[in-house]
Amino acid sequence: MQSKKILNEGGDAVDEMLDGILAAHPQHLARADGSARAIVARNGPRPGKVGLVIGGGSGHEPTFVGFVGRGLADAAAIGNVFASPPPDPVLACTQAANGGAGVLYMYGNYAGDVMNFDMAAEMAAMDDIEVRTVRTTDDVASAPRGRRETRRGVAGNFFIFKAAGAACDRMLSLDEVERIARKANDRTFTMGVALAPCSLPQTRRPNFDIGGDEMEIGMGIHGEPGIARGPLKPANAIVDEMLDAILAEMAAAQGDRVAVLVNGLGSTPLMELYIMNRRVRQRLDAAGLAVHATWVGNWCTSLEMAGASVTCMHLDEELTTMLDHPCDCAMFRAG
Amino acid sequence: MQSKKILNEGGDAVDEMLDGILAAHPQHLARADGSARAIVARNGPRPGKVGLVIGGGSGHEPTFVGFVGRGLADAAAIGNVFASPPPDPVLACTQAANGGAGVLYMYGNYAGDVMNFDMAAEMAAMDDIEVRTVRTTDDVASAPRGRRETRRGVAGNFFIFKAAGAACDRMLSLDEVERIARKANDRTFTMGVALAPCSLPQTRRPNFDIGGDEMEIGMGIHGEPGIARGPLKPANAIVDEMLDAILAEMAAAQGDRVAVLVNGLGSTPLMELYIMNRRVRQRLDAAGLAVHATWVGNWCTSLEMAGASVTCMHLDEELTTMLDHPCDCAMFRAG
Amino acid sequence: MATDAAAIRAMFGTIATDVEANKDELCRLDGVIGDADHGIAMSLGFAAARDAAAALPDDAEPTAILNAAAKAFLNAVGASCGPLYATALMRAGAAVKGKTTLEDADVVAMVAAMAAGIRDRGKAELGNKTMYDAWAPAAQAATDAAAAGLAQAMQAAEDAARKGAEATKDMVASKGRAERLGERARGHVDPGAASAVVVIEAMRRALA
Amino acid sequence: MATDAAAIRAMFGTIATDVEANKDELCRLDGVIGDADHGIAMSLGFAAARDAAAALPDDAEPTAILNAAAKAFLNAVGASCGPLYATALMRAGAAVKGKTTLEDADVVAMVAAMAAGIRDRGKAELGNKTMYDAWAPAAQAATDAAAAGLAQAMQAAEDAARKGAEATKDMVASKGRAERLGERARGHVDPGAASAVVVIEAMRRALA
Ligand SMILES: Nc1ncnc2c1ncn2[C@@H]1O[C@H](COP(=O)(O)OP(=O)(O)O)[C@@H](O)[C@H]1O
Ligand SMILES: Nc1ncnc2c1ncn2[C@@H]1O[C@H](COP(=O)(O)OP(=O)(O)O)[C@@H](O)[C@H]1O
Ligand SMILES: [Mg+2]
Ligand SMILES: [Mg+2]
Ligand SMILES: [Mg+2]
Ligand SMILES: [Mg+2]
Repeated sequence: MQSKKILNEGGDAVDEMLDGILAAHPQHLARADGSARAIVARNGPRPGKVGLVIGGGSGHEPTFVGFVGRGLADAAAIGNVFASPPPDPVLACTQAANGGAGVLYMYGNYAGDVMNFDMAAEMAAMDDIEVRTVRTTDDVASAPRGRRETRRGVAGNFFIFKAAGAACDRMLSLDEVERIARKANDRTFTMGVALAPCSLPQTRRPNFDIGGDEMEIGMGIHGEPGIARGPLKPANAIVDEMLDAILAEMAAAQGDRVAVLVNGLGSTPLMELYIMNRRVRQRLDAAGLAVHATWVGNWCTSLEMAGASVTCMHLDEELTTMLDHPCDCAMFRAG
Repeated sequence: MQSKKILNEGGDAVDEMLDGILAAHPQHLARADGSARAIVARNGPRPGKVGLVIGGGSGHEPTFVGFVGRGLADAAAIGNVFASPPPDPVLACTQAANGGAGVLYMYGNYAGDVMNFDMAAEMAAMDDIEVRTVRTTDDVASAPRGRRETRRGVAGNFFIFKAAGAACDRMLSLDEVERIARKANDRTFTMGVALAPCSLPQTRRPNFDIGGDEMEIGMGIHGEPGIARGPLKPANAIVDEMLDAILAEMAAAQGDRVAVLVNGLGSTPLMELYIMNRRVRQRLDAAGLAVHATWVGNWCTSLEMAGASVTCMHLDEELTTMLDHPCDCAMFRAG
Repeated sequence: MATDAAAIRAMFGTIATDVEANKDELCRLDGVIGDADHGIAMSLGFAAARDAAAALPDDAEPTAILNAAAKAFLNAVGASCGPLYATALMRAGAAVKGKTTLEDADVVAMVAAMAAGIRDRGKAELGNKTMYDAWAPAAQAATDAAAAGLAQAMQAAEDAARKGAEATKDMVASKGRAERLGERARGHVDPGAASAVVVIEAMRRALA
Repeated sequence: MATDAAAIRAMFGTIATDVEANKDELCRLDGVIGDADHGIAMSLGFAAARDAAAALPDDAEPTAILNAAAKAFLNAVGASCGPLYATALMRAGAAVKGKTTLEDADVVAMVAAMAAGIRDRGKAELGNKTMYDAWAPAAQAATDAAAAGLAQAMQAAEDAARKGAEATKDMVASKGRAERLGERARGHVDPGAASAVVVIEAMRRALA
């Protein structure tokens, strides 16, 4: 039996989705000239501003396309479902985002994205556009602490892109933007759990198997296996497991401030996410940490996967400023 | 096998969810004194303003609690999952929302809500608070056109509440607010389709059965059966069926303006919703209607039900003003 | 056999236990033509009613117990059955106002008052495919058989409720969530009518 | 047997057909240790390569065909296999630059260039549990058997690829999506290595 989806041809899903997005958000978004998969902010790029180009596979909406807008990303390159975009749309984004002050690429640290964005960066260099790259590596479940640079980028993108986008919007230099982006990434920690798989539009078949009473701890946002399989636990126990890992990594001092993201993977209702947030707050209170801001919702999804992640960003004054800086995107507003 | 959910005790789900919501949104929301299930806007109620009280069962988040905030609802009474709140929290909301200019109750037209809100209205009358009631009846699938007043209220709440909340925020009189709320309801039309059931936190069992290749046309947002079962169709065909019904009811003239909501029921990804929006736009363009604004997302959910609805609000100048009026809620911002 | 306050308290215990035992089946019935929560609401409601009744001082009168149960049911539940049973219980309390122990006729009057409360609150008529289709014939049968003693009156009520609930199968709903189903509601028992049978049977066992 | 432009075009047809036939199985393999899309990406990529090759004028040279195929693959796919196969095909094109028909040794050189392209683009080493673990031994085997004629060389390549892919089962990944799985990746064939076997077998059937 095929998974049920509201689709036309599976192979047309990404382009039809983008048509629907552009129809819904004409004030915010446009396609870059000549590129169906390069989505540019109407009010983002401007002379003298560092351009922020993000991107990755489709299926994580509102990540990435929903974070294009003034104060956040200038453009997003859109790949097939769970597949990095090829270099061409990345280059189109780069050209559209270029205000003469250099361009920063930010994306989750996956082999495919690295290869494609690096190829685009080489092409941009031939156009005399200075490109820097900061890959997000917030998924604490995806490699030991000592190999942080090999970790995956997951829902923490939300905070990390936000901080970098604010830095760009405040007209900081490419050096400064890069520094802030790296710091944002270094101080952002995510841990996730999956309960049920999604299925790709083209296969319409569950992309992994999992027992009816199991959960996968640390599963990636494309269904990549995580740390361990185990029996499904109560919400508080799940959050405790996440927070134990996150707090250990974060090593924050009493009184430090954090920002919290409780993120749904697609089919986990807000009810469950807010129940998780209740426990997150109890744990952070107990650890003596102050919560500066909380977001709860489906911000970085895996199509209709069931599950959730918790992200904490360990704030300092600069990151707090960046997080509070206003942004106005098609699917996300702040400040 | 029980459905998988991230919960502690099923019976505690609603109260724990509200704890998590208040922890996440302290700037926007607070509990009314002495009532765990009466959620009030921090910056909403004020002297001389008509109070807007909304409410209904839980499980539809961000409806209702997420629409509490300045410019929209002053308070929401929260029931158990898919169950109307009892009169007590409605009365607590009424007292909190009362600015001396009367209070408007708005909720979906369901037998349980009618009885409980009517009881609360009787109690409010004893407190000398003037209460009016406007029930939403936007679900075109739930009764023939001639019996519009018996229809269910579903995702169209989003527009109808928004319009009424704006009217309150603009300090219009109770008569005017009521008139605008009724007009908003009269001009809002929704049609939905369900692909897969949700399950309640307490039973953790699918709340209806549906074949692996079937969809239910016109299903209610609590899993109430709709108009017909049929084979799952492609996205465009589903939207066409919805738009045929909506356009026939709406009877708009060429050049008229509409607002569009493509709403997910819980586990239908944004990708599919935007693919639907693409077709919605094609159909509205073909009908010669102008789209003033579009929202796409999970605005009125049924826990993790799979499926979606399309709502069109037939705008006039006044409703356009109300829709464009700013609001700042925990889970929804506009303007 | 006179019914005193303790018997009424015990009655809420019996109803709560029986409703709890039927919770899943009532949810299942509600899932077919409604929203699958009727068993949850009924079990929450009568558990709250039982606890509220138990929390009153020993010398509380039947009316006070019924009123406390009504309020507790309502606040624990909301939904449709909340106002309906809260009204039913308040009317039952009003029907026996001032009495410390109830005669058989008072119990029958209580049942009749409950049915009337449901009718008034829900504005339901016979044949609307609601719990009233079980409560109305039950009240009528109890009243008709009152002279034969409480045991027979309550048995008659239970039998009539059961028949009434069964008859909802053939009805098209015109009240409640199933109202919009039209012909598709036919063939399925109304969950509220089914739970009415459980409640009335429990009352019979507890009181008669 | 000389390989001309038409044969190279036909080769893309064969690869596309074979990959398409294995699409579901490749997605399944990728589902176990990756993200379940490898079959989709490969079939999209080679369908695009085939169409791009077919769209060129009849007198296009092998290098032009391979370059067009590389670009089309890359732009249709992205992902990991996009840059890897695009680089492989561009290197294949470079290896036969200037020729209108390819001798057997040119075809072998093409295979070797593809393996080198994958290695360079992916910075993969033998034993990393990637497609390179199939391509590297295939290239080596073809080169070693080149003197025995193209049929034998390509058969040797296919056999070596198959053995190499099979051997990825016992490896822990240190490149690509499976890199973070550690021991949990063991026991599962790398999907990119499995698709390499399909590609190399199709090339043998088309060219040798
Ligand atoms: N207006 C009404 N009058 C009498 N009974 C009603 C009315 N509306 C609903 N009911 C009863 O309530 C039952 C449903 O109760 P419940 O599931 O608790 O509420 P909800 O429909 O709000 O989920 C129906 O099966 C029906 O018997
Ligand atoms: N750095 C690399 N070098 C060589 N091959 C790689 C590398 N990274 C990934 N691969 C190959 O790519 C395959 C996955 O391809 P595909 O599923 O198309 O991409 P993605 O992982 O982006 O979804 C892996 O099975 C592996 O063989
Ligand atoms: Mg992929
Ligand atoms: Mg209900
Ligand atoms: Mg119900
Ligand atoms: Mg893959």
